[in-house]
Amino acid sequence: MIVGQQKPFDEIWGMVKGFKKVLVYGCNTCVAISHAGGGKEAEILASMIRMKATQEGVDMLVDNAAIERHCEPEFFEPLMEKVRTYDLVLSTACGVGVNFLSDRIGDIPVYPGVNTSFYGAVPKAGFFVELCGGCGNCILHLTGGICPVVRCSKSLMNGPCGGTDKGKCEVSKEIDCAWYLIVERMKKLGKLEELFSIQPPRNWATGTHGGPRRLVYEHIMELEEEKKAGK
Amino acid sequence: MSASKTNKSGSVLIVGGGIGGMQAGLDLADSGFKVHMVQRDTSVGGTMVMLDKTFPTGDCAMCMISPKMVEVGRHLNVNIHTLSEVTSVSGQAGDFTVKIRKTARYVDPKKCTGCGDCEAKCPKKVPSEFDQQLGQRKAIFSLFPQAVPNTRAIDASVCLCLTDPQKKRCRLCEKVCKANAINYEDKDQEIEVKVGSIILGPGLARYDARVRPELGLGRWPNVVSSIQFERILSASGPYKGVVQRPSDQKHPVKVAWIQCVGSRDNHNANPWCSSVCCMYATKQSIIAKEHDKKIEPTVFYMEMRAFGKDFDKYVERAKNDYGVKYRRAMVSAIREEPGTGNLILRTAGEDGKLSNETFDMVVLSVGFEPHRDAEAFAKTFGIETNEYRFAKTSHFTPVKTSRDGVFVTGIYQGPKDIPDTVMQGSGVAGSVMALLSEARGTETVKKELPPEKDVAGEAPRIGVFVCHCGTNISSTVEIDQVVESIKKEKGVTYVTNTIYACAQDNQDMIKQTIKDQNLNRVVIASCTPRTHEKLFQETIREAGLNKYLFDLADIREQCSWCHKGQNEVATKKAIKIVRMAVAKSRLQEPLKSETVGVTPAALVIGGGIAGMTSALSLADQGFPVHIIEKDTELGGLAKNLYRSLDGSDVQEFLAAKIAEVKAHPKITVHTGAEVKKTDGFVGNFETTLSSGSTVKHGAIVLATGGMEYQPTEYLAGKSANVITQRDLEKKLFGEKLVPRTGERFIMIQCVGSREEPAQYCSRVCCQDAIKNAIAIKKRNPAAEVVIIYRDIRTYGLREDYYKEARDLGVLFVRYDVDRKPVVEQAGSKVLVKAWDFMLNRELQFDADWLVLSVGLRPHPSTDSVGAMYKVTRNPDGYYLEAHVKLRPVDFPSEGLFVAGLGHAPKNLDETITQALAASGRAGVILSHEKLAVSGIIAKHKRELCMSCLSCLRVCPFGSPYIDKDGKISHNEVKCMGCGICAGICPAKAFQVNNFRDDQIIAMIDAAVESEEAGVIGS
Amino acid sequence: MAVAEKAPEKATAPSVEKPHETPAGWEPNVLAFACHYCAFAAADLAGVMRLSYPPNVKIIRLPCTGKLDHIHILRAFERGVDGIFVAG
Amino acid sequence: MKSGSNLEKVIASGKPAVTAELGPPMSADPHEVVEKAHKLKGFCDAANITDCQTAVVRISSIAAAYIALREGLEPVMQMTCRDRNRIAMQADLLGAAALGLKNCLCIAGDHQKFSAAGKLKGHPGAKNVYDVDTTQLVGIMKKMRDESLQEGGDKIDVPPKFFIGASWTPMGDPMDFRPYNLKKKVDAGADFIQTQGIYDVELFKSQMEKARNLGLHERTAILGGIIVPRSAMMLKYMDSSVAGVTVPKALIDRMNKAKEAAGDDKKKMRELQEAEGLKITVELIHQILEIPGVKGVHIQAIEWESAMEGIVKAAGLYPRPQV
Repeated sequence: MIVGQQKPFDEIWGMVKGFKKVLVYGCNTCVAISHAGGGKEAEILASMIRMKATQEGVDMLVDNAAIERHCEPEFFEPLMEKVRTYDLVLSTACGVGVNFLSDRIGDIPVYPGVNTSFYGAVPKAGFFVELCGGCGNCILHLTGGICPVVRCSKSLMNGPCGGTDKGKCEVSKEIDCAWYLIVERMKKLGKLEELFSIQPPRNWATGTHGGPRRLVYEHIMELEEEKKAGK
Repeated sequence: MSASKTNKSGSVLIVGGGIGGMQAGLDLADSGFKVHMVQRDTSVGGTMVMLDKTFPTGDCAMCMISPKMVEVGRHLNVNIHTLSEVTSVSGQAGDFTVKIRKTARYVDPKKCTGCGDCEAKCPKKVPSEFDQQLGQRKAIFSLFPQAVPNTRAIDASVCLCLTDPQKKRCRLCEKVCKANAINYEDKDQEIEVKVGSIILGPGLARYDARVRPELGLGRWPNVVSSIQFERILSASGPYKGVVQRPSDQKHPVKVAWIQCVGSRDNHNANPWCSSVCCMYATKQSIIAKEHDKKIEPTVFYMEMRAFGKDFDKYVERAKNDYGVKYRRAMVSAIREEPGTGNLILRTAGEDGKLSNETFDMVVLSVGFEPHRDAEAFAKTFGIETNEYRFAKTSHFTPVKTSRDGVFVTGIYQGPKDIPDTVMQGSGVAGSVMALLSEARGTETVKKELPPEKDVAGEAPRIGVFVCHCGTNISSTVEIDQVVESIKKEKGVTYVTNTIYACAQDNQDMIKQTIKDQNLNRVVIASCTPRTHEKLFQETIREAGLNKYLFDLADIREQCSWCHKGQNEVATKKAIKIVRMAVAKSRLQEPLKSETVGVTPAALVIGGGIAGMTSALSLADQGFPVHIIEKDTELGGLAKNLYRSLDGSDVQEFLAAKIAEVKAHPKITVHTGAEVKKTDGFVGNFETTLSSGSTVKHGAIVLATGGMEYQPTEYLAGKSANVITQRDLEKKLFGEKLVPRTGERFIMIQCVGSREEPAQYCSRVCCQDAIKNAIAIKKRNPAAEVVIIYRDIRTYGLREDYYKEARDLGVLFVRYDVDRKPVVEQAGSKVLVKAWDFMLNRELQFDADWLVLSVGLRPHPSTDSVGAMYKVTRNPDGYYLEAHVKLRPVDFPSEGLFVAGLGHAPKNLDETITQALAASGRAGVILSHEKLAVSGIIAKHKRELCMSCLSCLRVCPFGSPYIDKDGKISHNEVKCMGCGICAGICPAKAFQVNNFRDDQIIAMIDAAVESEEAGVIGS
Repeated sequence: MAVAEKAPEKATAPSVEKPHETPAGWEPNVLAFACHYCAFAAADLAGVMRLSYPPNVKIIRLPCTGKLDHIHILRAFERGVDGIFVAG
Repeated sequence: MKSGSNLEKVIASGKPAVTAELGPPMSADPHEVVEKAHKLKGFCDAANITDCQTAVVRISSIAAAYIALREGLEPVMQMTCRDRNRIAMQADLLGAAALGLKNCLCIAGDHQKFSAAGKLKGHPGAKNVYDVDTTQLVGIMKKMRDESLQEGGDKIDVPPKFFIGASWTPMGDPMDFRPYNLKKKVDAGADFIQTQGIYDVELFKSQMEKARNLGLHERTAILGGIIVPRSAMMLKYMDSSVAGVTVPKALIDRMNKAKEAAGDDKKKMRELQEAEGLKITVELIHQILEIPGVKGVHIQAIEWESAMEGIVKAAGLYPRPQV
């Protein structure tokens, strides 16, 4: 799941204070689950902006709305006309949603209200952890199901660095050393020897280093094309 | 249950309206019995209502007990007889005839609304018994603000009118009472009731410390009793919770508590331990410190008896977090320092050294004793008492008196704390349910209600009734202004005022008005919903309206009473409060109270004494019971027990129990079995056993039991001389060992208790040691017994055996945890070295036997069973009950109950009581054909839900769950309506009925809209 | 080989908004959200004991303060309430 | 000879090797490097030139190494994986070889978070690279040297001839994996190994035994690391806060005793502790060199280069062999 976090309010205020008519636009999927940008948070944020505007003596109309997902056009297209009546859309969707809506609207600014943080799991209520970096080249089968690319602060591929202390990473005592976990897991799996062979330098091109990525399923695309063509 | 022909009465008499009596009363009344509650005072409540906070959680006593009192007061099947005493009892179990004398109250409860106008006007002030003479009350009075019933009573001995032979003086109360409830001609009367069973819970008296003039109570004003100090701490007490000295209202700094005043003392006092003083002194010192950080508490004690669940941790917290000083010293005399009001304490330390210390204030921790006229009381009920005038019970039948059908709860059975009293309350209820099972439902009253009017889709037609409450509201709030203002509110079609909305004639008026005006919502502006909402809800329901189409605007407690003399602003505020209620009312919808059927059968996990006792009680109540026992045979830990402290034969008892269980037609025993899983919810569980078979049942009792700690210290397992108390017990009672002359037994206490990782008292080991020591000494006085202990915790009447052991020549040597005894093997004996604090030197003993008093642990299955039923365990691994004071056998999840050692270490009699209590509580559920689900619950809109699991993770009651389709669903039966789910849900898929967001927001808007009437916020 | 010269410093907490000056004689308009079981009962007790307090406080009863939503607080502030008291 | 460096020759001679450490300044002024080089020259076989240690920006390792070389001190240039991708790494290696550098130590590098320590603002928001890790860098360097091939496979006309080193934290978590961690670096081509600072010699001995059981001591030269202690406080800090370092209580007690002997005299306090620190260092050198499979010591006198002379002489390791 995509985990987001609302931007600091001062930063948001800095973005919106020059506008007269603002729509705080929530997305009811991933960022709602991470309590950052669903309809509920959009409502809260709109209220906070209104109050700030009153305090600062700024004349501003702030509304809020939310849709199921910002990353597919059918969800927001029915509301597009209404959205175009604002001079700013403050999207609390993830970065995907901000980009996508921005591309579609074109002539009205779409600003982010949320920092898109990571792909994470929710081990318990209110606690989100990053477990995957979307590198496009998965090696979890080699590392006991623990990703060294994002869970090791240095993305090391051949074992821990010298910074491991009592199973924790040198970056913070709150962070588990991924390689400590990997070694312990591989021991449990009886596959420790698999870690003894050297992993060669990785091909990072499958990740963001290879330029913007896209995924194409032609057989599915064709169906929509056919429908449009009236076939 | 269907009522069958029986000659047993379905009514029960409960003598005493304290917390034990109330618990028994509610359990019984909720499960089909009519209850007569006889209470000596003008209100129910007993001792607990006088307390400020309770240990070890620091919960407010009144906050906990007040809802219970309201429930008892309102219960259709509880008949409270206050100012009453039983004068005679005849008949036998199932069919008693009881005569009750009711003292004149001089206030007609049918007319009195409890408004209190009379009390305010009454000119006669006398010292308040409730505030322990530290404050004053009037001649017409209510015992305390939350009294139930809230009918005032006149104290004839001081009333100016009633003490005047012509009854001509004063009569102010009569003049001021708009309800005409005062009746100076009221007479005592006698009534007769027929009941099937009698429960005695007359409560306690406190030791009168004035008997010991050297302690200065009554002589030095700054020496107070512990119950006086409770009132001092109480926010509703004489000093409004400010800790101050009675002599000069100065804030004391050094405060001393003196323990065992009137307890554990054969001279001018009581020989028993009062069980609670160590803990309440600890609580009082903590709370005093919380009230005033400058206070430096010191507790003078001889033995710290923190034997209950989490008590030791509480004492540690007092020491470490609050800086309470505990000094093992005897206080021999207290005198006042001339001129300062300070007190000089003469103390003797453990080593006998005398010293003086000055304190600003002294609290005497006075002990408990049976009620003053306990002897006459016992005669009236025809029951035997023990030598100390407590009701006589046995170890194996702890709530039964000597007379069949007459049961006992609370301190009349022996000193105990609140949860033990509550447990006994439910325990006697369970016993009575078993005794009178066939009469269940024969005498209870049920209200017949007209069909509900369908108001769906109608525009709101709100009727508002503004109450004067005599002059309580109207002297501060201009009622007419409120009425005029509210008339302009949208949706309001009718507004009127009423002198007492709650008076019977006005209730009828309200019902008539609903019909005449075709109202579909009602708002009453009067007093607090906490006491009156249910009453008014019933009123509108009787008029055919759904009871949730009602709201109460509290303009008395939260307006007129706290803004006296500010009529203008108070009136404005009252208008706002009513508008807020109207705003909410507009959005009210009729709510359905769903019901679910109940499978009248129980599952008991664990076949020890706790499980078997529970099962038998439930089976005797008429419910099929399944006992699930892991082991191949029943019996549990009791299989290793031979004698109880009072010498009763445990093996004989156990054998009888097992035989009884096996022979009972309603009980199915599954030995060598475990629970694989349980689905469902209260009233409707289905459990799959390890054998694969399934059982349907409505309640579950977790009686998974405990284990003994396996010692490794003190040469355990390494030396043949080292055994446990259990081994010794077997030698003494199983193998009939007669000790040799000079044979030396050394016992070490607290092995595996009160130390990390088991930082708690195992409660039973002191008694085990003393039991075995007495047996040794009785069989051969020339054998030697030394008990090396930290604190001897023979609480309650068990103290007798401690004394007996000392009299028999058992030597007691105290040790400190950082100076533990040291044990070495010395040939065929072991050498034990221990530090003697009295002599201040090391003692050495060579022992033939070193007997370790090992502690208790929860059974390992506690964890897995706990996890399976999602019930919390405390850090020591014991099940955590729903509330440590008032729900000691319940779990937060309904339909689950706990009994025995899985809950905490306890003695056999306490286990039996708790097992009976669990069956009493379970019986309440199983006796219903259907369970009603409250209308105030969270509603889940599945189409909005993203199944993010936030609700599932935060709900304290386990009502959201992952459904078969893998998405969240909500079980409304489990929902208690707290709304935490609604607060956390990111999709706003939850709304709590009658507390919906739109309703709260409407109230917010109404609260802030402009002052001009009729202007609704944008 | 990491030998940091000194343990890293702790992150500092974000600054809190400065309190506004209040004119003399100004009385705030306060809204209280109270749990039915405790704080609402306490408010009742204050009345029973005739404790006097300023009348500019109104109470909204909740089944539990866990029910309180951010938006309730914000709504009240937006509507001009000066202070909110949540007790439970 | 793989590189013909002095360090390689001393190791080949079988005599215990001594390496030291030189931290470049946060300044473009070369003089500090020159001064430090003179303090170390003659008292070690080669000196490590740290590569932006603790992620603090300093004169680059290659440049400082070149300055040291000019002053007659053989450098071991260090290269972290933190700051360069494989393109920059290989380019720098070609350049360094062209400048005459012959030793290179590969390390992961401290996380950029460490750069903001004490009074330094550092660059905690920097992007780290970690295109390749230590083991992979060792492999790349070996491939360049022995196969005249770049990592991607392109040919190198004149390959860089480095004596390849790698770091090892023998006592870091997970401890049982550390010998295999070393094995991977050796398999990748590490000619010599410098370890994290050792105070707990017994623990190091047991880790060395495991390394010997894998035959690693015969395939690479292990130099035991020693961080010269200067005060009791430093030892306590290293024990509690530096990963992979444990300091036996006895050593801390010794240092405390030295400190207490000075009474309240601050100057004396420092002198007595430093003297004790030097004594401890010499003892450690002897104990570590006795361990089978250890080929030398790597002495880090952090910001205290002048101490090297005394240490090496007191340890009986002076003069350094001419090979």
